[in-house]
Amino acid sequence: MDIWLPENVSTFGQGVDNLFILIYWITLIAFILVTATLIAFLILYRHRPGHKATYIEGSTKLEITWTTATTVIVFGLALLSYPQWNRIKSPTELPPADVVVEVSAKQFNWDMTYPGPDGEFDTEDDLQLENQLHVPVDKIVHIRLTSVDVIHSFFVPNLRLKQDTLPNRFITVWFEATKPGRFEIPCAELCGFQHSGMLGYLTVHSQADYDAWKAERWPPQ
Amino acid sequence: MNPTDIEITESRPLSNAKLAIFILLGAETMLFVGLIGAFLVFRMGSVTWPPISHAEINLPRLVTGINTILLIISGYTMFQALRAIQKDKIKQLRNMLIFTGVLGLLFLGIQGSEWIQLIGKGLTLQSGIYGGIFYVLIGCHALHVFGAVIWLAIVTGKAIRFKYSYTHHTGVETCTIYWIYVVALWPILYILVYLA
Amino acid sequence: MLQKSLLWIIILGFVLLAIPITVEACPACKELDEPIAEGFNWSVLFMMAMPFTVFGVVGGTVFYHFKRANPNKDV
Amino acid sequence: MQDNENKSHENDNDEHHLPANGDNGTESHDHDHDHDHDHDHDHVHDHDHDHDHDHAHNHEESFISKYIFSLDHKMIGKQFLLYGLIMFFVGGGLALLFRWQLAYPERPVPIIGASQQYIDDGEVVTAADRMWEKIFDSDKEEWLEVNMPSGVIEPAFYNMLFTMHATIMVFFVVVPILVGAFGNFLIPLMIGTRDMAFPVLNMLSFWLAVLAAIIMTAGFFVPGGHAAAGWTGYAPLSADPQWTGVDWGQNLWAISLLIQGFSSLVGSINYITTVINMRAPGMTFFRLPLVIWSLFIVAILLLLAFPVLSSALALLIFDRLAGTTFFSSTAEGGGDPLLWQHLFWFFGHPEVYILILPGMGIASEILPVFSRKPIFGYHSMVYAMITIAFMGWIVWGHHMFQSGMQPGLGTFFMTTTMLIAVPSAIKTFNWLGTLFRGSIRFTTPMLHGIAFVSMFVIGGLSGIYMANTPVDIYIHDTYYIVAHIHYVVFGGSLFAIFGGIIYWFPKMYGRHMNDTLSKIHFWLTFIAFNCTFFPMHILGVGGHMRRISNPMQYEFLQGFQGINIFITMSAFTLGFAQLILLYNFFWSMARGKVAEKNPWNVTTLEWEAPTPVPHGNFAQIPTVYRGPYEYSVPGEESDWIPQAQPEHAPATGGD
Repeated sequence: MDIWLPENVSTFGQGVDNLFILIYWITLIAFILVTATLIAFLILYRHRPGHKATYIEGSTKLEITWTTATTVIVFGLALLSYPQWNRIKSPTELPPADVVVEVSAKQFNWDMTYPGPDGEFDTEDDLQLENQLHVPVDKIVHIRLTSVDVIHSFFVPNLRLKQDTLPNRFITVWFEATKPGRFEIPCAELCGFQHSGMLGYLTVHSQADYDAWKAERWPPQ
Repeated sequence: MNPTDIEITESRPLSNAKLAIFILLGAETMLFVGLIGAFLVFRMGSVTWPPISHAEINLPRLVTGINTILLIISGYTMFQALRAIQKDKIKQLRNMLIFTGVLGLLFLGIQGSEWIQLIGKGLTLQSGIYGGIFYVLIGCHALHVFGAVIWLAIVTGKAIRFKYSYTHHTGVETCTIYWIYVVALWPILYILVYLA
Repeated sequence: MLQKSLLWIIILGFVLLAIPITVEACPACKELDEPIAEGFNWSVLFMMAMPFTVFGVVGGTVFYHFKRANPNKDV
Repeated sequence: MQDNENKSHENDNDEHHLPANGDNGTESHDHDHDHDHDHDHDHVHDHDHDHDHDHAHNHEESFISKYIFSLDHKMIGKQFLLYGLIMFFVGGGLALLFRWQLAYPERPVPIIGASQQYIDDGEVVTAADRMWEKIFDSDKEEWLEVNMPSGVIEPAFYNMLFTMHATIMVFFVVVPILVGAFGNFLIPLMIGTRDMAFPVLNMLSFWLAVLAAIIMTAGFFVPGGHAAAGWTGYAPLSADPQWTGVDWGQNLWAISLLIQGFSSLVGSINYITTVINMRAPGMTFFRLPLVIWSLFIVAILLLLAFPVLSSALALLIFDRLAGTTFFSSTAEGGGDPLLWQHLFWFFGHPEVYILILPGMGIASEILPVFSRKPIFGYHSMVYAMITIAFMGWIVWGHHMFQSGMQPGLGTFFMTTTMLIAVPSAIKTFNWLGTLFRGSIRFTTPMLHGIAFVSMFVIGGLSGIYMANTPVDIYIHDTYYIVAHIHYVVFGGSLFAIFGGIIYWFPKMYGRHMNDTLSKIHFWLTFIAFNCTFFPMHILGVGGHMRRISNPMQYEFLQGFQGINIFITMSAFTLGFAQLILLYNFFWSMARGKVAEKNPWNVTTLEWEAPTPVPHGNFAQIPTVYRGPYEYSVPGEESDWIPQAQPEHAPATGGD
C-alpha cells in the first residue's frame, strides 16, 4: 500500500494508515478465503453425469458461527478506530495551538488568513494569502475552516486530513506536520464548474525558515 | 383441486383498497417526517424561536386552537358517517358527510384568513427559515386537507346517488381512514409549530 | 428461530453499545458551542425512529387484521 | 442438517389445504366489489375459465391498449425493461464521454468532437448530424459551442455529464429494471395470481416514470445546461443558480425526481398490497421465493424513503423558485447547509439498498436452480435481507462523516454501519453454502449469478474501509468510493439484471436468448468491468478525488494518468460489450430458439404458467404445497419438485 498511499507527513496520519493496512489485510484474507472457496466449490461440484446434488437446507450451527465471527471482527475494528477518530476530529481532544490560520473557501480559491503579529483575527494587521498556506514543522496548527459560498472540502492527502467547509460556520481542524515540504490542497467536494483545479499549496517550513518567512511577510506592528 | 379466485380474495381480511390506504398513509407520514425533520433542525438549532428578526410575530394560537377543535370534531363526524353506513343508515351517512365537508372547508377558510393576516404582518415565505418552514409545513398539511375535502366531495356525491350500502361501502371506509389521518396529524403540527 | 433471535440480540447489543458512545460524545457537541448541533441531534433521533414507528404501526395494523380473521392460520 | 422450523411449517401446511372445488362459482366472482380498478380482473377471469389455452388470441385489444397503455403486469414489466435498457445506454454513453475527458484531458472527443470539426468546416456528414439538424436546426452548433467547443468537454459540461450519469443510472436504470421490470413481471407470476392488485395504478406508475425520464433528459437542452451539482445535488450548490450557472436544468432535475417519487410511491403501494393480499393459496410468507421477498422489502423501503426525498426536493424547489433560504446560511435569516445532506442521505442510504436487494434476490433464485440444491439457510437469508433493509435507516450519517457533523454522531454511525457487514456476510456465506455439494450447471444466468456473488464480495469488503471513520477521512470523496459503488451497483445489481434477463427471457418472450452471444457478452463484461473499476481502488488510495475533470492539474495525481487511460479503454470495451447484449436482446425476441414451458426445470410458480404467458397468467390459480427451492430431495426420482405439485404425486420431469 505504501506505493499507493502518498507520503504521510502528519502525526496522526500513521494511525490512519495503520488502520487502513489492518483493514486491507483483513479484507484481503476474507476475499481470498471466500473466492478460493467459491472457485473450489465451482470445480468440485460442477455438474457431471451421475453426480447428484445433496439436499442441504442449511445449518444453524454454521450460521451462528459466521454471524458471531463477523460481528467480532467488525466490532473489533470499530473499537480500534474510536480513539483515532476522536484524536483527529473530536473538538474535546483538540491539542492547544501553536499556530492558528483561518481558511475560507470560495469559488474557486482557498483564502488563508493569518492573525498577524497581534494574534487576533479581524484586525488590520491580518495577513491574507491566496492558495498559500505556510506552517512550521512539528508545531500544532489549527485551521479554522469556513466558506463564503458553497460547501468545499479541505483535503490534504499527505496529512490524511479532510474536512468539508460550511458557509457561515467555523470548523476547527488541527494537524502537526512532521516534515518540511510543499504539498497540495485540493478541494474534495464538488463546488462548481471549476471544482477541478481548485488547488492550494501547503508549505511546511522548518522553524527557522518559518520565522524568516514570517518576518518577511507579516506586516510590521 | 384448485380453489377459485373469489375464494382467494375473500379469504383476505383486509380488502386491497383498505390495505393500500394504510400503506399510502405510511408514505404520507414519511413525507411529513422529512419536513418535521427539517423543522426540528431549525427549531432546536436556534437559540431563540422565533428568531430575533421575527420577534414581533405572534402566531394566532387561540384561533388556530379553536380551528384544531373544529377539525377534531370533523374527524368525529366522519367516523359517525362510517358508523351510519355500517348500520345501513344512508340518510345519516349523507348528513354526516356533508357536515364533515363543511367543517373541513371551514378549517381551510380560517387557515387561509390567518395566512392573509400573517402575510400582512410581514411573515412571508421569503422571510427567512421561520416563515419558510411555517408555510411549507402548514401548507403541506393544508394541501392534504384540501385533497381530503375533494375526495370527501366525491364520496358525498356517490352517497347522494345511493351508491353505498350496508355491504358495499369501501369508498366510505377508505375516505374515513384518510380523513382521520389528516385530522390526527394536525394536533401534532399545531403543537410543534404553534405551541413549542 | 434461533438465527432470528441471535441476529436481533446482536443488533440490540450493538445499538446498546453505540448509545453510550453517542451520549458520551454528546457533551462534545455542546462544547462546539453551536446550538445547530442540538438541532441535528434531535432531528437525527426523530428521523431514525420514524421508519420503525411507521412500519410498526402499519405492519401491526395489517397483522392485527390478519390474525383476527384467522387466529390459527399461518399467513 | 434439517432445519427444525421448516418441519413445523410443513405440519402447518396440512391444516390449510384448500377445499377442492376449482371449477364452480366461476361466474360469481364479484370479488372486491368496492374498488374501481377491479373490472380488469373480472374481465380476465371470464376468459380464463372459458378457454383453458391460448387466451391471448381471443383477447381483443387494440394495439394501444395492448402495447402502450397496457394494464397487464407482464406488458408493463417489459415496458419497464425496455425503458430501463434505453436509459442504460443513455447513462452509459454519458459515462464514456467523461471517461474520455479523464484519460485525455483537453483533447477532442472522437466522433462527436470530430463531427464538430466538420461542422466548423460547414459540412454535415453523418446521419446523426442530419437528424440533429432537423430537430434542433442550427441549435446544435450553439449547444456544442457552449458545452464542447472544438469537441473538448468543458468543465461545466463535465459536471453535467457525471451528474446525469449517476442520476440516470440510479433512478432511471437500476430501479426501473430491478423493481419496475422484474417486480412487475415476477410478483404476480411467482406468488400465483392473475395480475397486480391495481393494474391502473401500475400503468400510471410506468407512464409517470416515462414522463420523469423525458423531463430529465430534456434538461440537457435548456439554457444554462443541465443540473451540475452531482446526483446527490448537495445544497447550497444546487440551491442557488448563481453557484453553478445552471438555472432550469436543476429545477427540471428536482421536478423529474418528484415525479419519479410519485411513480415509485404508486408502484410500491401496488407491490406491497399484491404481495400481502394476492398470494395463491398455500403460498405462505415463508414459501415466497427470495426474489419476491427482496422486492417486497424494497417496496417497503421505497415507500418509506422516497417521500423524504420528495420533501427535500420540495424545499429545494422552494429555495430555487420561491426565494426561501432553507439551505443557504449566507442569506438573511437563512437555513442550514447541512440540512440537505441530512434529508438526502436519509433517503439515499435506503436507496442504496433498494439498488442491491433485488439483485440479491435474483442471485438467490439463480444459484439454487443451477446448483440443483435448496438455497442454504432460507430463513436466515430472509432475516438478513430484513436486517439489511432496516439497518439502512440508522446508518445514513456515514455519508456525512467529513461534512461537519459532530464527531460523536460519526462514532454512532460508524458502529451501526459496521454492523451491516454482518447480514451481508451471512448472505455471502449462504450463497457459498448453496453451491456446496451441488451439481453446478454453468449456464449463462448461472455465470452472472456467480459473478454477482464474487463482485458483491469485493464491493462489500471495500465498504468496510469507508465505514471506518479514520480511514474514511482519507478516502472520502475519492475514487475509492467510486470503485465501491460500482462494484456494488454494477458488479452487483447489473450482473443480477443481466442474469435475470437471460434467465427469465424464455418466460417473457417465449424464446431463448442466443447462448453464444450471451456468453461472449458475459465474459467481455466481466473482464472489462473488473479492468474498469478495480484500478479505481488504486486511484482512490492515491487520493484521486472524484468529480474532477482534469487530474493533470494536480501534481500528486499525474503519476496516475496511465491508470486513468487504462480505465477509459476498459470502459469503452465495457460499453461495447453492452451493444452485444442489446443486439442479442432484440434479435432473440424475434429469432431466438423457441422455449418450452420450463426450460431450466425450476420449481417456482412462474414456470407453471404457459409460455408465452397469457392474459391472466394461469388457467387456474395454482395451490402451493411447499417451499420454493425443493431440488434434489432425497428419495425423489426427479431432482425438482414444483411448488404447485400436490403432495405424494409422482414427480414429472418438465414438459
